[in-house]
Amino acid sequence: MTETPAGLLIVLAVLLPFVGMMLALMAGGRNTPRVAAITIVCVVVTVAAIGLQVAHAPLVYQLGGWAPPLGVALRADGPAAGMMAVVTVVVAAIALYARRDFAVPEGLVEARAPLAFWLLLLAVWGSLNLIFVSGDLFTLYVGLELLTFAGVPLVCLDGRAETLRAALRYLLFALMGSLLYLLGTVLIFGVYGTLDIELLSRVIQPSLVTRTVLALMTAGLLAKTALFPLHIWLPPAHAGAPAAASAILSGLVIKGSWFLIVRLWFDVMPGVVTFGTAQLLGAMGAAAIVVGSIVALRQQRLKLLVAYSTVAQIGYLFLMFPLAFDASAGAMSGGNVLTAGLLQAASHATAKASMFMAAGLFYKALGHDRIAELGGAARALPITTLTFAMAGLALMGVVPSGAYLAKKLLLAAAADQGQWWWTVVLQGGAAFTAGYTVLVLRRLLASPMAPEREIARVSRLSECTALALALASLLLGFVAAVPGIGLPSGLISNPLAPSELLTICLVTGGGCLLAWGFAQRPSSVRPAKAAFVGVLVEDFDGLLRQWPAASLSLFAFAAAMGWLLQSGTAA
Amino acid sequence: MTEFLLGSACAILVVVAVGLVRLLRGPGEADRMMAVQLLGTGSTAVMLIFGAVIRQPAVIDVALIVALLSAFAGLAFVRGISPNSGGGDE
Amino acid sequence: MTAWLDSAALILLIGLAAWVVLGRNTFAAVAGFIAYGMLLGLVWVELQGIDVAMTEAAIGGGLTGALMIGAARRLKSAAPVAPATAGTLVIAIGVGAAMAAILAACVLALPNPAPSLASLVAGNIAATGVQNPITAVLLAFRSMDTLLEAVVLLLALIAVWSLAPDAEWPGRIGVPQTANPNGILAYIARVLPPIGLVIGFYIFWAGADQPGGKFQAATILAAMWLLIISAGLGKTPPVSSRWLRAGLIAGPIGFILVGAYGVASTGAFLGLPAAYAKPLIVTIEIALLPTLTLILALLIPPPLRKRAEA
Amino acid sequence: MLLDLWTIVLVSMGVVFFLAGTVGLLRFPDALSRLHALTKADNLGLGLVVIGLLPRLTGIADGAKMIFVWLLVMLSGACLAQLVAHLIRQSGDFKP
Amino acid sequence: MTGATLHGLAAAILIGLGVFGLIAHASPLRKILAFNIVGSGVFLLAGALARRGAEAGFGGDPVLHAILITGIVVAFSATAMATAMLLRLRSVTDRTTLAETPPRHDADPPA
Repeated sequence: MTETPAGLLIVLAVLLPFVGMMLALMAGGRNTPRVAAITIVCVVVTVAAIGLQVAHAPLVYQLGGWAPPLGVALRADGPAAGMMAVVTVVVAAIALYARRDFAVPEGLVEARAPLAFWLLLLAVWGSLNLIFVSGDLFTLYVGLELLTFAGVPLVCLDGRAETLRAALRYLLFALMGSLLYLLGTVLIFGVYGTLDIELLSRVIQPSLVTRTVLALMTAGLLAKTALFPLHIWLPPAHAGAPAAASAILSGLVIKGSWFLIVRLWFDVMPGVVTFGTAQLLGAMGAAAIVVGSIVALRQQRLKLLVAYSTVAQIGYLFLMFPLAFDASAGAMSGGNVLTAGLLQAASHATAKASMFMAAGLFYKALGHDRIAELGGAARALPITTLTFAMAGLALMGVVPSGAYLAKKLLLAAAADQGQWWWTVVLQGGAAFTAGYTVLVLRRLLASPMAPEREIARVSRLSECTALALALASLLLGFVAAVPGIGLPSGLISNPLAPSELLTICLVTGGGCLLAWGFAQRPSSVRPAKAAFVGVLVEDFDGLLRQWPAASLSLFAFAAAMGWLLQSGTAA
Repeated sequence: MTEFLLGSACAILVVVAVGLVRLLRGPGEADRMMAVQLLGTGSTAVMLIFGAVIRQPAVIDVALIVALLSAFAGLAFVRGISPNSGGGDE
Repeated sequence: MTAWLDSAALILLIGLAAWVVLGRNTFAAVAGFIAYGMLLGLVWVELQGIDVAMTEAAIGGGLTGALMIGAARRLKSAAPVAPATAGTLVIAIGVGAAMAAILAACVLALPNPAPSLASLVAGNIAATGVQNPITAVLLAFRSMDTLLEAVVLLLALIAVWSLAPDAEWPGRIGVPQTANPNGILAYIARVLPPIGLVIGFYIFWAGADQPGGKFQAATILAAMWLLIISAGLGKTPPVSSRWLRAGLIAGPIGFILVGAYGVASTGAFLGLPAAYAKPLIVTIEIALLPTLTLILALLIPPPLRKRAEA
Repeated sequence: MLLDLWTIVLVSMGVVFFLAGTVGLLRFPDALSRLHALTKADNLGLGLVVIGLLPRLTGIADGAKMIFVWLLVMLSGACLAQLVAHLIRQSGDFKP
Repeated sequence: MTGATLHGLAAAILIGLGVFGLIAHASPLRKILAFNIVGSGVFLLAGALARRGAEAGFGGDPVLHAILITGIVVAFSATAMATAMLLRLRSVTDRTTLAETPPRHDADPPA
């Protein structure tokens, strides 16, 4: 609780991106990307310094010297520092990747889209850092709004009607979520007279109001995270945006509200959560994996496939919740499961960002992203093909990726607690991921369709950045070796052990089967039996993504959660 | 005295609320606009009375803002419903 | 008797809200929304939240009202929207009612006596040098929120700008508005702004010690500027204008500089040394006023050019 | 005591004028006469309330501000009435 | 029942009404209006809580009031942004609903 001397670093990490944003706006024109670059370097140094400090002890800073509950405190603990580090890597990579795409065109003093992109990139970063370190529920609300305001315009940078519509949907749905969050914040203040997370965590007791608050806030944040069935806005928004913007939205923006759910469940009101609610959240995650993956397999356009794969991967991020519920204490407890969840977020942030980057490069080179006509792309863009493959492997959880480590920890927890059903979901999810990766790779490696089309040149820097990010995700598992993380040693003892190899083979094989079963094919070929299920799932997804259905799901989820919270304690 | 003031405030509010029937029924946009104007003036009066009751002179400042901004909104409304919306208002 | 006044105002408020939500005609709903905003000012006075009453009356009623009217006008010619199905309506009614019922239960279940930070504010307000407790919270105890809020506004403006047609960048966005220079609108656009300017600065100046402050003042000034623009007596500056951009960042940057001075003088970012607390707070407010005014005014979108003209 | 009487008489008259405005707005047959009734009545109503409340204020400044509120409402009311009248005349489809 | 409780209950009704509007209206402009009704309901709820916490000579809890002012300004900027987006959509197309054309048969590719 007491302040730490190096705490000022957290303030810097939050404010530097915003200061950079404002100076970049002032500089304007060709100077905007330059100011952004300088800012990025400064923040990278700051975050590195924070990482070094947090390895010893969490940082705390009381703004203006006013202690909570009157003032606002910022805190950087392990999870916050870890997330900040991941975001830093991804932002830096996206900035390198987008250098060419969002340069001011020749002959113009200033162009709209590049200016907006660089300012918004910095704003997303500042908001995320704020969300990671803020210790006050209302400051977090402001951070959430900042993140939404920075994320939404990225969707419609090109100004086409379809992307504008997607952006408006995203904004309105996210605003609905913000209101629910704010409502919860207000009610909590009405009961406890403070908004400080740490003070609240000491006093919060399950009661009608706190249960309502948890249900409302979680529902609101899920709307912003786009967990199935609240993914109304995600596929069109993430698929329609420019590649670099999609990478920001998919890799970074949704992690903000997700992290806030983690804070809420683990730090603010761990004791209010019940077994049933944790299972509900996990079940929605499982549904997201199944539906998101099947619909992804049926897409005909690469960017939509990747967007739906994000829907599925968001589901993965929620599998840790049921496994982190400590039934004997009746509360959420962090430990290895929480670490696994954070690792999953980290590996998804890196892998998905690089996957969108790769998709963008294919689009740029070929002039389209129709999966069926990707043939020959591997010969034209070998590096990017490799990137896509590696990102897919990283998402699948192949040794030594971060997802592998996370999966291993979660599997161990599931075995420990006898919740075998999560084992099935975890392995099945990996198989689905393998499915759509294989599906795309097969097309990429196919021989070009005649006649050979003109292939546009793409930036080598962008290609290499995407590759580096995919590589980072694939090697993330080695963080287990870092002593500060506190993971049990020997998690990746022998990556080539027969059991490991067998699992990978089984998962990949399963993936191939799924891809064969669900994917769309030319009308001349007889569709597989499973395609029937695929069409059904696709229609179901389309139905859920209508506004009335999605908003009803939102409130139905809140109601179900409130009911589970109430009945769980009565039993 | 307090009772009288609050009572008259109530009365003004009720009277003005009845005027809002024009907001519901129209028939023209101008009629709706007038009902809103009446509510604006009425709630300013109620506010001033209430401020006198709770002896909080700052309420007059609120009334000042309401008067100014309701004029602004009213002007926007007239502009918004005027048929030659793109050009001049006259 | 107060209960009667409270109830009358609240019933009227709920009635208006129902009208805004349920009314068929969009213009009528917007008119109801403006009335709703004005009435909210009154309700806030009843709740003894004078500062909030000012903000809600200025932003909720005035500025948002004008924004909505402009939007309704420009959407008039759009293709009609299919109404919701009966099933959706029934379920939506159920959800709304359930939400209201649960929240009502929560309101009734709140602890008595209610927790409050009022005494804590009262105990520490002397250190800030101001007498308006809300200014003390906004610019001393929770000044981070206020700083971030200025950034939120700036970001919203960047977002609105990012929607501009490419052809208009980096010039003036939207068509300049015109009105008969001898007409009533031009007349009131000449008479009202000086009055508004005086009121705005008065509210700003009063804010340190009485209800009022920069947000309310900035809203008034922004409204007056918009009035001048809409009467064709002024133009919005081009987005590339150096002065405009400097004005847009002056507030947050000034705020951060004062905060950094706090590190040097008190050892805490955004800290206020007791001797200079009030001058520093006033400095921040002076820096924020032009920024907030500019942003609030520019957030109200001007009419966009028709595509043929672009 | 005398001041109390002043307040009671004037504020009551204010209420009556508001009532008159509402009745006019509801009962008058066409938009122009409704406008006429409304702008006169509610401005007068507010004015009477303001004058009635004046003796209850503590400072001169508050009184001045209160009168200023009234003047402001009258100014904007008059201009708006003009604009609305134009509008009613312009929109030919208006039925009395 | 105190005045504050009364306001709290009214706020609950306002939120319920707004939520109905958010779900039921297909027109984005009406959704934005409904969003503002829910927002003002949440603020009013906070005002009721602040009034309950009146002590130390203040008419209400100043921390909540300050938070509310911030909240109102944030809600306004959200409204402005949504409106701007809607108007931009209107300037490029006639169809201003949120319902998308079926994504999988989408003809025009992303940029």
